[in-house]
Amino acid sequence: MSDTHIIHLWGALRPLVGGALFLTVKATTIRGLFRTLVELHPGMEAHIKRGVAVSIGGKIYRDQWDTPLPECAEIYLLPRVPGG
Amino acid sequence: MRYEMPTTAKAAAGLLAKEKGRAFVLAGGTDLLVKMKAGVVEPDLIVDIKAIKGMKDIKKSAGGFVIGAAVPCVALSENAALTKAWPGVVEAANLIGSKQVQGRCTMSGNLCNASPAADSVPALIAAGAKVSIISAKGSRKVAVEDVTTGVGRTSLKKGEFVTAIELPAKKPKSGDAYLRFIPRTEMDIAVVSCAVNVSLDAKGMITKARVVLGAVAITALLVKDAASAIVGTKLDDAAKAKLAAACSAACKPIDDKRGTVEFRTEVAGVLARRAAEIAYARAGGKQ
Amino acid sequence: MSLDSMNPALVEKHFKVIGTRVARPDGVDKVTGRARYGADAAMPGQLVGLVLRSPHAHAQIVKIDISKAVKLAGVKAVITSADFPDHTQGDRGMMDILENCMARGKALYDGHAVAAVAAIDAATARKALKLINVTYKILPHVTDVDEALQIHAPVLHPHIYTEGLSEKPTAASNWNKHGEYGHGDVDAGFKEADMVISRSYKTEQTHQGYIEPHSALASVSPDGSAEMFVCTQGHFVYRNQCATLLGLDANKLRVTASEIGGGFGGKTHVWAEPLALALSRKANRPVKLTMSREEVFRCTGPTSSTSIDVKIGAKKDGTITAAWAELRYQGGCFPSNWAELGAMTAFACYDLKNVKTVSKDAVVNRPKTAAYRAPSAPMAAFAVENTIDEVAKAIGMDPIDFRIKNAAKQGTKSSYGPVYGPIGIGPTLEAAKNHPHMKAPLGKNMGRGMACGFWFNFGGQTCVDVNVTPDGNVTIAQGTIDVGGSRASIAMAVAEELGVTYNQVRSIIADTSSLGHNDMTDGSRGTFSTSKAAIFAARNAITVLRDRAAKIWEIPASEVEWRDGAAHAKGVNHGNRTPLSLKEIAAQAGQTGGPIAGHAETVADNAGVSFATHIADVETDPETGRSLIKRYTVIQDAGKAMHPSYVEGQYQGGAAQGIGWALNEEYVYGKDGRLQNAAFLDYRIPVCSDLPFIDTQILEIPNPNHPYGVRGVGETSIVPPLAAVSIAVTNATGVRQTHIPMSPPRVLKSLKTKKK
Amino acid sequence: MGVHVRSTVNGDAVEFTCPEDEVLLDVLRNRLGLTGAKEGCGTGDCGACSVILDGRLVCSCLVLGAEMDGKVVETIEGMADGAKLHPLQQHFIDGAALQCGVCTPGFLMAADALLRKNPDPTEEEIRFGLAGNLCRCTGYDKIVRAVQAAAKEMRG
Repeated sequence: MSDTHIIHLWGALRPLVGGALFLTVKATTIRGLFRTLVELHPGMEAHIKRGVAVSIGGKIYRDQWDTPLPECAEIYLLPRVPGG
Repeated sequence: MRYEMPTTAKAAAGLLAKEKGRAFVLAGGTDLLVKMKAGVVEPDLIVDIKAIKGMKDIKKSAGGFVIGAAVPCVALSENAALTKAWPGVVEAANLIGSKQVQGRCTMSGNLCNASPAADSVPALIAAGAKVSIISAKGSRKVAVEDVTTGVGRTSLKKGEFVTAIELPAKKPKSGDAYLRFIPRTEMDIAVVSCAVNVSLDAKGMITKARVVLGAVAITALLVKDAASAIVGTKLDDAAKAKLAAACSAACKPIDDKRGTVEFRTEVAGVLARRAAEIAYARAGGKQ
Repeated sequence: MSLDSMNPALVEKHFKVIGTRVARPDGVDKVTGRARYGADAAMPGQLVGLVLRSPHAHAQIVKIDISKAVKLAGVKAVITSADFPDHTQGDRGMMDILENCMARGKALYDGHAVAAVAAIDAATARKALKLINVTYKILPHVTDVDEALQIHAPVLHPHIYTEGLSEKPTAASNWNKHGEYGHGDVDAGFKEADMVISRSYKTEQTHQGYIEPHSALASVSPDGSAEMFVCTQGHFVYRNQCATLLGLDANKLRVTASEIGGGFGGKTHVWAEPLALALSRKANRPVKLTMSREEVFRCTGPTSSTSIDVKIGAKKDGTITAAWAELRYQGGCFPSNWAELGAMTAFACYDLKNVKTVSKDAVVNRPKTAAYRAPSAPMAAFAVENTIDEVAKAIGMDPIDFRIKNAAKQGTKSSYGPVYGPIGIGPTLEAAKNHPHMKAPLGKNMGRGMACGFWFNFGGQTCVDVNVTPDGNVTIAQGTIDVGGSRASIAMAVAEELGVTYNQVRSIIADTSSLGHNDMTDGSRGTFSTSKAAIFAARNAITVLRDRAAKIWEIPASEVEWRDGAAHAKGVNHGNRTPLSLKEIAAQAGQTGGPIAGHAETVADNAGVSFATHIADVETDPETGRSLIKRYTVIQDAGKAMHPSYVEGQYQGGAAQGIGWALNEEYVYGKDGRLQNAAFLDYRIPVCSDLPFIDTQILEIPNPNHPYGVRGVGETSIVPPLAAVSIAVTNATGVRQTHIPMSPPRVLKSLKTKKK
Repeated sequence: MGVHVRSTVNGDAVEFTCPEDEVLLDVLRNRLGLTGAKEGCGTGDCGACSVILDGRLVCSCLVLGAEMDGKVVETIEGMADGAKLHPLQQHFIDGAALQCGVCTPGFLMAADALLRKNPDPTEEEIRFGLAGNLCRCTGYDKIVRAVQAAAKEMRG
């Protein structure tokens, strides 16, 4: 079983990682993903603090950081959307 | 601030004359109270005229109608004879604000508030209405078009106030109409408006006309050229086109949050044409 | 079974309470005038608070002299930014909120608060405001989004450097954020196209226009404890924000939510509430601070004005080969990411091989914007749907067939990145195509438009208490604000779960000291997430009820099951026992372990996205440019409609707001940077006679992420109307409408271009 | 300072003293404890403060308290007959004609005034009769339907 995931970034995050469209990250949960991202790219911390949502297989998670990252799932980071 | 509710016009005039500060007449209050709320006016004295005898009456005589200064606009539409004689005036008065506002507001107040966009004023001018003005020194009558002199300004002198509006008796084969343009269907101030009053001869030829525009200048405009454009016609298309052109030419509007110069100028002509059609139909006996 | 695991069978189950049209618990109070809204409460000894606001769009505050105001008899407190030391600990977002509540050094918009007073009555407070002498140095201002992005525009904040660019800019600017979304190769896609259409669009700023102005009644005691009665979409969020801004402990600030007279996103941020608390703390008396309508327009959070360019290419067979858009949104005087949201939603309805959106967020000298019902999406949909309509016509295809052909579906890679699961855009389009409205004849000067809309929806943090009363009824304490009837829906869910009648269950909004944190009622989450938590809480209560029945019967709890509002003993040994009703178990609660309750906390993530299709018939007077809505239909997926009347109400309300925005609502700023129309007279929301009946069609495609299949419905209905109405006016007049609102002067002017 | 006023509110004789410039809405809310009428705008543009004054629908924000001497005022608090709701009130609840509810008292007063004058209004007459009352939640659909239903019931 692989805990290595391709993490797609939205446009505003790409400059923080040298312009890459995606990163390859080892993690098993959203929390682990964020921890690893901050370790690799400290510039991400401010964004994560402000709120980053994670789309896992098309399902959008905003808060539940212990959500597991299933093998081969398509993972996107997205801005945390406000509502009216 | 003092609040007075005199029971005679003389007493009211006396209070207004004596006050050294800013004195205001209260009838419906739908403009005055809004200005007070906004802090635009801070009266020292308010003279409520609603307890004065006759101020809330509509009197019909051979000479026409005398409408007390405190008659709420909604009461006009409840008077069948008035509505039959001057449908344009009554419609105009009942376009002011909401049902709630119509339950309070008055044509006299609409006139004395001196807004260029006042709905009832063009209709009253087109109808040839006069106002009765009283002061401690006596009373006088002036044509409605001579009351407003500018935005928020009237020809009334200190100590004077309007006690009634007088509409002439309806002439046979005559009819009036008022149309205004607003973006919504209700609750707006006229962006541009037009009142038309016409009299016809037996053949349906227009013999007399008065055409008045609102919200296109600092006061309502009595447009003589527009009247000339349709007098002597049966309101054919050519006459209507001339009427519209004369109205647009008479406009001296401004650009503001409610409309542009271009828009007001063009729509003034459109409304004039449409109002003339209604007035003409009414004069011909159609409602 | 884990509470989080969903049982798909439940979605198919036959409901007894869910789906009925019960009367709301707050109904009688609201029709008799008893219901207490923000301004309806009073505390002993309360003072009146009023705020002094900047008359300038952009100005340095050189000096504020409050000495005369302080000396006025009856004045109990005067505050300025000096009364708000920075407790934000480097949190820039909180600092922006604080600075918006009370200007610090600079006034950034017409209406920005610069000082506030508390006095024994309104007249004294008004006098005191006049005695405060503020010395301003007027600065150049900018209120238009495109002008703000110009290189020579006056810069609002020296600390804003565009975020999201690959190279850090060398100078501060008003362009606070750059964003990009999409996939594929749009340049290649446009080369493949038989037809490419490019258009630029503008939308003006609008306000949520709730009828109840903001009001807060605050009381701070010398011991640091405080309470506040306030109208808000999220009293816990207000509690947290106010505590942070004033340096209070959250546990000591008890916030009670009043009934709320509308919010639509406008009551999601604090504005005057911290001022009321600060005034109360300084005066040592309760202070009531109620905004005037003028203040609501000038000083709360309207939505962005925008400027959007769209380019779409398609083949003659109707396949879209590429779609591109640049979206520029202003967020008022503080940084935001509204354009970025617009960029995410712009093409979300479509299955596109090549798509790219670019967002530019800007600050301007206008009030700090707030969310407005599906924030940012209506403007993007307006621009995109009009271009879609134009492309369809250019290739000779029916616009609805063109949309159906290109609609996103399960497995489509969305324009904002992820691949969709099961979604509802296709069914709403098919329903629209088959709706009688689409086939009805049109009269003179009339046009028909249809358009699609998308919104994300979200869930958030929620907790609910379910308590069984000794007489066998049920109370619910929920922490999400009820704006449109959610107390009824939540009680319905609990009644359904417990197997009792709706009338046996009553829900109230608990204050912030009586329940754990709850997120706001926003993002279409109120009914979705609260009902989810309520169902789990009811299930927990059922576990307790089974346990109590087992004790009464002296059998193992595993041999008790709950159905139809009663405990049933199961198995051969216990089968002949008479079931124990909720009432009978409740009566013995004291002897079986004490009060009976269920509690649940949830994070309702994965709310599921939402789609709608609207159809509008409009009559436009070619001589005056005035447009009237003659017929309107909303088609939207609700998942399971818990209370169909309230779902219809959300559809109709959102459509009406969108119609107002499309036709007449706009902020008008003068050259001086001051708002010209801060009143309902000239900020023209639709009145009753402006609208027809608004037909609704609820599609019930169960949401797999909710135990009953419920989906949030509050926001999506405002997304399509700008587009649907503008396409209808375009069809009525023959001139593409590219500027919202389509006020009569704007439309009449556009008709001139046709004549030429 | 202040004007002493005696009037009738919802059938009860009331007496109050208010400053000369205080509006009826503030008298009702702050002096008489009747907070059913709401201030949505204070300028007569929203109708949330609607009351019936001597039989006529008015915005209570556009009437001075000082004018109330000898006058008869009806507010939302007096609409129900004890515990029995007025048909308009009942149909507003049953027909989900309210969401946030803050405009509801004004709508009910306006609808009541309309039906007293015109017991069988057309849809258009209802829409124009209620045009002085702003609702931001409902799109007016269910409000118009509730008034239609109540009117029908009241006509018997």
